[in-house]
Amino acid sequence: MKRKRRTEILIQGDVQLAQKLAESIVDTYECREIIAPQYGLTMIKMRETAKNSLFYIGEVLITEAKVEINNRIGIGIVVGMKDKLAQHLAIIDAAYKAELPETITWETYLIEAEKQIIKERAKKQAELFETKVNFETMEV
Amino acid sequence: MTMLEIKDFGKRFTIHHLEKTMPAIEHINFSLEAGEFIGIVGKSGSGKSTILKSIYRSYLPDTGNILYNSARFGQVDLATISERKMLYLRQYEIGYVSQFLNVMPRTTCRQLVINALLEMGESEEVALKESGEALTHFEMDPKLWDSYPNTFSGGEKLRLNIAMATVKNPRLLLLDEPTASLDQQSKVKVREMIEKLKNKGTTLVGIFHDIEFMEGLCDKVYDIQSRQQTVVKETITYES
Amino acid sequence: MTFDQVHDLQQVYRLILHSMSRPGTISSLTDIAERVDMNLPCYDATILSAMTFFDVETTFHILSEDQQELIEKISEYTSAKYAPINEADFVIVLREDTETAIQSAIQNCKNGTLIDPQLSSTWIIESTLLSSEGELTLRGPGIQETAQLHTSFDHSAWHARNEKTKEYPLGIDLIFTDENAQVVCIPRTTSISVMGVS
Amino acid sequence: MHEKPILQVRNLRKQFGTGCKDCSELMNRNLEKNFCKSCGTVYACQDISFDLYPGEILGIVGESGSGKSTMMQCLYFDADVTSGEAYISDSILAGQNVFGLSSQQKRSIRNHVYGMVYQNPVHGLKMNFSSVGNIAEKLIAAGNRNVANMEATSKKLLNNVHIPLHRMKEEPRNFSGGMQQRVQIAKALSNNPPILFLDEVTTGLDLSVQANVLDLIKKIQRDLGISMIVVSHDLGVIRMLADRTIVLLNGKVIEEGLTDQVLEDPQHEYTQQLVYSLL
Amino acid sequence: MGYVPVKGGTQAIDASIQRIKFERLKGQEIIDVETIMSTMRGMVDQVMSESSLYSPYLAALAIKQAEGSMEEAVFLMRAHRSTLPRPYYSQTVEPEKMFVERRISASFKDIPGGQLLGATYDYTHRLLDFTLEEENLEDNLQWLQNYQDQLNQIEALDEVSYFPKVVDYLREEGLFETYKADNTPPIDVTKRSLQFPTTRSERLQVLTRGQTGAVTSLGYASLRGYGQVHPTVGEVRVGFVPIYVQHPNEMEHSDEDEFYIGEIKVTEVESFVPTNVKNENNEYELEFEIGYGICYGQNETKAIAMSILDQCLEHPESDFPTHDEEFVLLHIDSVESTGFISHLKLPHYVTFQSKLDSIRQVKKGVQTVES
Amino acid sequence: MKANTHFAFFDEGSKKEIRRAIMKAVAIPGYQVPFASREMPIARGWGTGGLQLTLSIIGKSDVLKVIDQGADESVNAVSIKKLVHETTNVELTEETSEATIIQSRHRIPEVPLTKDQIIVLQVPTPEPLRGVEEREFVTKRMHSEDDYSGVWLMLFEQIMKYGRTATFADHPVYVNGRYVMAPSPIPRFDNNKMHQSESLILLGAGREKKIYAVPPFTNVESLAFEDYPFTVESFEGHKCHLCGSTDIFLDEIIDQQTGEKSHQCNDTSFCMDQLNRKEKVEVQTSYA
Repeated sequence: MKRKRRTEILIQGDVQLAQKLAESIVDTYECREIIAPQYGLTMIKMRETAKNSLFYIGEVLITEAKVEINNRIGIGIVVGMKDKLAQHLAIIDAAYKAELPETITWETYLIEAEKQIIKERAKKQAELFETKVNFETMEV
Repeated sequence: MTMLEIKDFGKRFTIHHLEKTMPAIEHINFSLEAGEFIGIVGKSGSGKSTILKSIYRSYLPDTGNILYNSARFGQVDLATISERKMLYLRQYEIGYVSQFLNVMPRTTCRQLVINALLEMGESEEVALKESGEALTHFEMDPKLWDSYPNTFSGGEKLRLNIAMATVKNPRLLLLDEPTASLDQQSKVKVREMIEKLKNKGTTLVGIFHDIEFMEGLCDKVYDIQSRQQTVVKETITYES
Repeated sequence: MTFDQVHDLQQVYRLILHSMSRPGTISSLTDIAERVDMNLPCYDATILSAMTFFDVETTFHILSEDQQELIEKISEYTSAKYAPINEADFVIVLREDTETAIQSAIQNCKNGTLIDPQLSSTWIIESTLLSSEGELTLRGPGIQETAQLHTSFDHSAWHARNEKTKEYPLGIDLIFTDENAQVVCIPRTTSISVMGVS
Repeated sequence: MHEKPILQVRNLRKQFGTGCKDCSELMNRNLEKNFCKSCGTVYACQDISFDLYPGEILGIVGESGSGKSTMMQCLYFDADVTSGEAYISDSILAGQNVFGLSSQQKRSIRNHVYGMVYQNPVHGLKMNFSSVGNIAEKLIAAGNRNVANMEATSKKLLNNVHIPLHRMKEEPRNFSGGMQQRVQIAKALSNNPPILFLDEVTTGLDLSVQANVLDLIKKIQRDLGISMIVVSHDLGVIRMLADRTIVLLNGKVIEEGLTDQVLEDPQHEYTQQLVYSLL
Repeated sequence: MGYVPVKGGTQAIDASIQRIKFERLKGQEIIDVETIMSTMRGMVDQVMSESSLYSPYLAALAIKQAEGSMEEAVFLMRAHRSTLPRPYYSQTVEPEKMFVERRISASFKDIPGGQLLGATYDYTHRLLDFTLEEENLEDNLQWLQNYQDQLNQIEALDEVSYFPKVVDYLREEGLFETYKADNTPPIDVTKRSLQFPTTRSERLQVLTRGQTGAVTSLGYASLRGYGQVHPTVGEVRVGFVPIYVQHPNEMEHSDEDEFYIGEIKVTEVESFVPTNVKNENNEYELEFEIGYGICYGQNETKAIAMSILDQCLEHPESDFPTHDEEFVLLHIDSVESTGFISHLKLPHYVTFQSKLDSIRQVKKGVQTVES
Repeated sequence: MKANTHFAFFDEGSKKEIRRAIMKAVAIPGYQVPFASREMPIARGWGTGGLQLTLSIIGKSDVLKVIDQGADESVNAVSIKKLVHETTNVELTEETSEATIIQSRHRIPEVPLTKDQIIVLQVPTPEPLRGVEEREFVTKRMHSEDDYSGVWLMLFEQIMKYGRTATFADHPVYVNGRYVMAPSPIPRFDNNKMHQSESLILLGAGREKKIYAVPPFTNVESLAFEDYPFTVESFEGHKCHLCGSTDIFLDEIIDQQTGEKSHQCNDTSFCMDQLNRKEKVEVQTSYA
């Protein structure tokens, strides 16, 4: 699974999943910590919708970690102060970069988690729709 | 020395809004020597004034040559001379006097004469002195010296005009019907003034609507009708 | 003892600042240069100057052709980007560069604008041994009366520089480096007369 | 007589807009007056050339929209030209197209070579500084650093333009339009500029004040030999002041000559119209 | 012996620092950072927005440390920001990707997708609720349980839907100009000081990090006539936008290889303003333009005010100060304005002595003249 | 959360940017170089410009002195000193001659500075033309065109109104004959110390995001007319009631009890130095 989709699942879903996947790697492979989880900033570039141009809205605090497995460096970045999650993400990223066989088996977990995320989000949206104003004329 | 020579001079006016081009005058030839006075005669509307204004470049000359012997530039053709040179000549060599007074408003009579001198680069001191002399010379009433000329009579305006032109000691003076609206007494005075100028050696070209006035003044007469230039003999008289 | 990016570069900076504030005053970077082990085809003082000023926000140009490796190394060490002469914030002149190349580069480099005179290029120029006894007489801010200097810059290069700085505050600022890890600076305010040449 | 112009202007062009295929060529521009209907570009000045000679007053006439004020702004560097050249006869500036100089050099020309009297005194004066301060500002710009000297010069000039000296420390915003204009002239003259620009200086003034201002200008020319360019739509003003006159129409020079010749024997259809409508 | 320097300043500062700590502690109550995060949403959002640093936790910590002073909290955040490295820039965030929690339009009664009130104070009556005095966790949990039960009745949709922009419909009608995507790299005002005239990206960045009160006041001034912008709100939306980051040194870039790093909550506003514009045939036409406002968190007033100021600054030709970019942009930053106002507390006795001298000399001069 | 442990607070990138701006400032004396001023742990207007300069140039071997209004113990000076010390551990001093970097607000020390010293001045309002023109966009153009008649005119108008110039501190100066510069609000008394100074003078305005400089041996002339020469604050007839010094900048002190006015050195470390020197002389003479 490509990085974009998998990071979406791992960050939006239950953090337990990232932990589970990462731990399975740490147990079997040597993981060298390149950068211990540290805080930094990401500048956010936005598109405004009036003139369709770009600008910077500001920075977001992130936690960043780097881990090396089999000579391949993985990066974990996540919004907020989440040392553990950043570290797990870095391990998972390195695992994918090193093309470890485990990553193939992860596919099913991730897809399952993805379904769950979509379901929860859709539910949340339905709840929010309770506050929608209905202008339709009622027939009585 | 030939001071001025007009050769086959002609001038047309194009009036755009009438879509018409009208010849004002054609084939004019005459010449005069330094110190001479030539009178130009012809019916009214025959283009006498056009010649003078073309010499002075108030009209843009059309065809022919207007050769003038300048002290500064040697012989020049006033029909084609550059504007800057023409301005120089107006400043220092060629004067033009008409019955109309076209001056800066709210400037006194004396100041106008002074200004004419200052324009030539005279010092204020000299200008003040010479302006007095000129006004006296042309018999301007001292009571009028420090008043504005817009209230002056025709004769007074003319005298001021002549004073302004002559303080510059022009080599060539163009007189464009200066006496047109003057009474007899004033005319006599103007005549005396012209005599004075002539005596000083000024070369003159004049247009006068009454021929009598020119009698005994002109050395030569140019008749537009006949395109003839005649040397005036004292005995000859002209019809009006 | 190894080279320290924080403290050694701070010292280099202060020495160059001292020299820039006092045109003609030669500063020695020897102590720090000893710790440089980068093996680049340029003087230690040159790479130290580059490391002091370059970062991801700056661009540089190297006059000499065939210096791809040096360009890459400098980019790697400093994150600065290579740019054509007319855009570069910094211009590096190596020993081998010819007078004509220097002259034309001076003509084409950034000179600042009257509104933003700081947007001009700063030059790092490798010279033969710098000395305070030389053919150049310097005058201007930072110099008490006059100062003397010798560099390998020749008359034509000085002429081009003087032309470039003619309309103050426009102009370029120069940092000369030599083999012995010495630096000397000529900001745009310094008026230079070459002895024997009026 | 070999006379050197003090200011030579060649092919001054100023356009507002980028132009299009219908109007880019000078020779066959398809314009309505000076305006391209296809792309909206305005050609305010189209290849204006002329010479100004030492000590002369050059008149520029034309109706509003003829490009005369734009031309003035370009000459005084208030606006940038689209293209063209101008040369000032001066030992330092000789041979240099002044339009191509830096803003710093242009400022120096404004300070030392040029004077400008704007139609609206608001543009030429600092309305909330004293009148004497306004004049001093120009003197300061030209390098004067002596208060007594500047005060004396200011007094002389204010006197010349008939501003009562007891009002010299007053701010021009308290003055009538005519007084403001006279202060502006005094200011423009204070550093004896070799070249003075006057843009519609009498427009909007009472007749008596107008005469006053005109007389003042003429006197200055006589006394100081300053070269002037006088822009006006008023032929009367031009007749009183200018030795030579240029007629502008839609940004182009259509006629030039000695002022009395232009007025008495106008050649161009437009000039004739203008002259015939003179009261 | 000799004279030694006094240490009055050092001692006084130490004592003062103790004193400020005392002020915070003397009530003998402790508020958890988490409590602030959970219950002071408005303050947290405002601090994040004004400090231009999105971190609810740090904002809450700053509020705690600053004893609730917004000025101090923003200041702490900004200074902290200076100490952090900035290793990444995000990929362009497209606001259409927002997971919308609230969305209203003042321009149309029924907009495609509908008016979604979400959570808002707008329809609460501002009456002090004294029941909060007696609030307890047990009751709250009960309430939450009931609410959850209620929510559970709601049937989920098949998938998440994203809302179209109101303006898109009007663009199709030609009432608004459609701008091609302008990908000019923005300028970062924290990396380069403002140079005038500014670019649009600089203006938007300064406005979005502006002090809420200052942005609101100036926007209000324009509404009242000290400006020429009086808009209709086209759309206000509040929700979360996802943030993606590109790998710093992978050679091949593919969208699919970006990092998703999380989401942030923003308030976005588009205001519609009728303006006179020239069309291709050089004739004037009336067209709508859009003022754009956005800020971190939920702060609708600030975002709307920003949209007014954005539109004002797009029209600098107007004489009003609200249209003057120097006037607006240089005076709305919280840290700059509060800092400079507060610096007046610093001793100024040297400058005052200088003033005193000058005025005495002038007076002396006057007396000499008079005598 | 980890605390910042980097030397001199800033990351190296920030230092480099400021260092580059300083170089340009030195190369164009008196010209205000814009820079991306960082937000500091002290408030804008409280010396963030000076602080950023100090932190960007300071090294381990520097000796730092910080003064505010002439005093080392002024609370803001103490606060700045503390911040720099905590992040660099450099040696601090109150002795002017011992310092290699002196950060100051509103004063230049009475003891002449040397070539091995750099003085960093905190600037609240760096634009000398602000009083003439409020728009930055325009003042920048005025500087670019050497258009300073406005600032001269302000002096001229003062003379017209009051019969003399009536400037306070921050009297504008001409640097190297080209740029008009705000010397920071130092009293007029200190203006002359900038002229042909032996030390490098750096000026930093944090809030206004400008850095500028006066290199050593540079002409710094206070703006004045030929016939109204520049004058400094007058302390004629007064001396420091502690050390007895004259010809220095004095503070006016009002006695709480008597209400009487007396004068005292504004430069506190100078005053102490004088006192110690005097004592030494007294001790020596009493022994002799």
